[in-house]
Amino acid sequence: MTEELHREIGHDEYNPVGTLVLIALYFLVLLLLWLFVYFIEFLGRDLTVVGVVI
Amino acid sequence: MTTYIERFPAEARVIRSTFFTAFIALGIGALFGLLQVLHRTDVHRLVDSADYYHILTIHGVLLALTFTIFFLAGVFTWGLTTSLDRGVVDVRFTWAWYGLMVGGTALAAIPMFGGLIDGIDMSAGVLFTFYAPLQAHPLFYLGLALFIIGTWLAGADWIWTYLAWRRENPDERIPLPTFMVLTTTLFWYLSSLGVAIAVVVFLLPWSLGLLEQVNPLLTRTLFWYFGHPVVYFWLMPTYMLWYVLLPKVAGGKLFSDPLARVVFVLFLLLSTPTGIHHQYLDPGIAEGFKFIAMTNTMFLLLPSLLTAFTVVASVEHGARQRGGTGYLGWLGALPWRDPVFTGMALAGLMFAAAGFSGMVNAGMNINYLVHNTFWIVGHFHLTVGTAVALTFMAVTYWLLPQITGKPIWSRSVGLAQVVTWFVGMTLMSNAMHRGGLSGVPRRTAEPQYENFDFTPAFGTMAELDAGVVIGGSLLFLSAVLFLGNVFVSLTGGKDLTSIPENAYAEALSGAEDGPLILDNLKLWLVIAVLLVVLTYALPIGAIIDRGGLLGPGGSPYPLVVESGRAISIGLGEVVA
Amino acid sequence: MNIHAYEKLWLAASLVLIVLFIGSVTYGAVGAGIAMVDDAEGVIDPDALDEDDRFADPRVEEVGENEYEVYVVAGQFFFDPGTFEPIEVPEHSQVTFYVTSPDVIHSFSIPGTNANTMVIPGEVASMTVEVGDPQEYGIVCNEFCGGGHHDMEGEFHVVPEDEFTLEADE
Amino acid sequence: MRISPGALLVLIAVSIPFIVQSRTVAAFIGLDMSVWQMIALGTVTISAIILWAVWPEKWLPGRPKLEEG
Repeated sequence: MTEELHREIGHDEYNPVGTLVLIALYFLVLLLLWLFVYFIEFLGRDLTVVGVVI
Repeated sequence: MTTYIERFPAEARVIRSTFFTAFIALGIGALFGLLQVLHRTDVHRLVDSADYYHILTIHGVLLALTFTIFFLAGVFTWGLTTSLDRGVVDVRFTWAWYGLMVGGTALAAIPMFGGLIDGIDMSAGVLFTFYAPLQAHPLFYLGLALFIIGTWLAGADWIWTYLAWRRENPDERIPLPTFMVLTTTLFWYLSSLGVAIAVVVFLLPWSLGLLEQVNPLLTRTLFWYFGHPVVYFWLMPTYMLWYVLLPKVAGGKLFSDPLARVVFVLFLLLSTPTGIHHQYLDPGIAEGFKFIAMTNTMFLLLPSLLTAFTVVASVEHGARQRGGTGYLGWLGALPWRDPVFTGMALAGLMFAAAGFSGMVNAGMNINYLVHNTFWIVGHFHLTVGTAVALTFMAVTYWLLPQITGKPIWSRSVGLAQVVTWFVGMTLMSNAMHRGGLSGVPRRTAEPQYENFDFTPAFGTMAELDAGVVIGGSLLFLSAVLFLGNVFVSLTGGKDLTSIPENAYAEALSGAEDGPLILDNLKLWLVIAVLLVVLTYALPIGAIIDRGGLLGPGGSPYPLVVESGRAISIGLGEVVA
Repeated sequence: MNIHAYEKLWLAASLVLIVLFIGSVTYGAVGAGIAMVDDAEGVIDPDALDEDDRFADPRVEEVGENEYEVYVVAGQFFFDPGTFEPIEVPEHSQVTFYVTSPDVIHSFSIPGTNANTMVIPGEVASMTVEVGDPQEYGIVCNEFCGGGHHDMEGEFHVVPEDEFTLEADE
Repeated sequence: MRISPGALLVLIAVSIPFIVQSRTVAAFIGLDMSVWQMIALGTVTISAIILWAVWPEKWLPGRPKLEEG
């Protein structure tokens, strides 16, 4: 492994900016999918179970 | 350079045995999985549809319990001994728990396979969840109980070894892998108690005819008290491997040791008081209890989301040390030729997708949409079937040489294997999720009905079936490649010089940066117990209050005739 | 314990996500009025359904203007009514299903819709839905209930007002 | 090669879920894509990835060089 290392990066000089990009994309995907599945797929369906209207 | 087998030859032998047991279960489970996809889609029905459920029971139990738990017992033993740099206290005890787990599995397997064989009057066609009044042969429950006691002894072995280390090193921080083993063990004691009570107090005596009936809602609730946490029993070792091994093979360091500890503490606290989210659509449980389980489950997302960040950041650290640059360009600098890395990375990616379907499953009222549909099957094939299973297979390419001294036969076949699993699971799980949204049920031999058709949002059912069959076949192929690679590796000679040193990733921010209170496991255990009592005391009390401890009844099924059951059948006839 | 700024950001985003999910579910319950199957019904003796006035004679019953109650026994491997004859209700009405089991755990699920409940011996699942235009739905058991599980199906028909007659009125 | 063969293999594998889900997205915005159209789209996408990957890097000056993984 060591021979493949190009440089040693310590804690203080490391900013995981690539991780931030990936995780921001993931956040967006989760948000959009949730809105789609909850509000369109689920609430848009027939025969929704409601409380008994008295 | 020291490999694991050189440092710990006795422990390596036990871990080899746990791995081989796991692999036998994987082989049978994978074959039965293939039979199921062919049967459900009506491509080829090798067995009678009534026997499909025996195949499904074996597939579920062997893969979800036997494969995963034997493998993780090996992984934990490796992680504990490596990080403490000391062997187990008494390896005979280690063999004892392994033996008990094997014995339990073998006992339970007799009726599970017996159900498939004409002339054997034993069966356990009750699926992985064994909801009463479905009834299995007593050997099934007995085997299960022994297996669980075996896992408890394994946990005791790990705690015992840790305490011995603690006496030798009174002032050191608990090494991270050991911390993860211990938190998982404590959590497992707490959560497996539910199924132990269900099996030992109710189901085993009932199957022996000592109890006339049980409370189906109570045993079901006790099952899910364990049934959701058990997924964390598979996931926590997977997370451990992502935290301590993945950064290493990526050429980097773990981003933050203290945050990894926070994540495992959160799992210890939150994993158990969530099981009722499997019972959102159960009558007999008040909506308020369901809402509490929902909020607990949603907060349980937190440790997983934190893990996503820490693990990706650790991998990125490796990529940048290897010369990677840019916002996304660093991804190209990762060791994609290495099946250990690629397998774990693809498993993690699939788990990100599984995160979404899991969020839907956790959402209380949206459960009406997906409950018991094929969607659920798609979901857990991404979690236990990929995040866990693919990680375990990938890590085998790293661990097997450590515990046998023999290099992997072909790393290229290994790479092809993990990629095949990923592609196969993509196709199968996509079709399962989509089928579920159109209402296709899970756990059925023939999801083709006479009086109505399922209508997918787009495309056709035939396309979804094709997705399941092609995906399932690729998965089976991948399992065969994996087992073949392992087998050929074992027939090869030892070559210790070509095997890397047994080690795990260092941390950029080490244990010394974390507050000492993180290591106070007694405190966390007390809080975990308290949370469980707060969440479960009232619903279980209410269920017992409603139906009675031994329930309002229902009829045992199937009514098999054999000695142990004669009493209850006799009683049944009196009632009838 | 030093937590990286990005990780703090992600922690905050994760909490936002969790609150959003809990918020959606709460909106579904309070705003959209979706009720969960719960413990509103009392327990029942599964061995004595023939002595219960709802389940001795499983049926569709009119209980108010455009309000119907359907009592269903889900057993191995049938829905009664549902399997032997379709459950029929008139269009644009409010229908409450009461489902129980004499033997093992089943489900009562109308594929492609949100009507989906577990059926547990000793418990009565109650589920109120509002039906719209005439349509034929299927009913499946989606909980494994024994060797004939895959044969357990039924039909639920929402029929035009003028075609609807109650069994009792025939 | 612009990326290592291992990275190319994984890139192709990871593109598959995106290709499969492209059909879901298309259906959502009202485009009905048949399976064969999806397979065609997938073939084009994967060919493009392969072409991009094997294209000699020096022909596109100014891009930072990626290290072999």
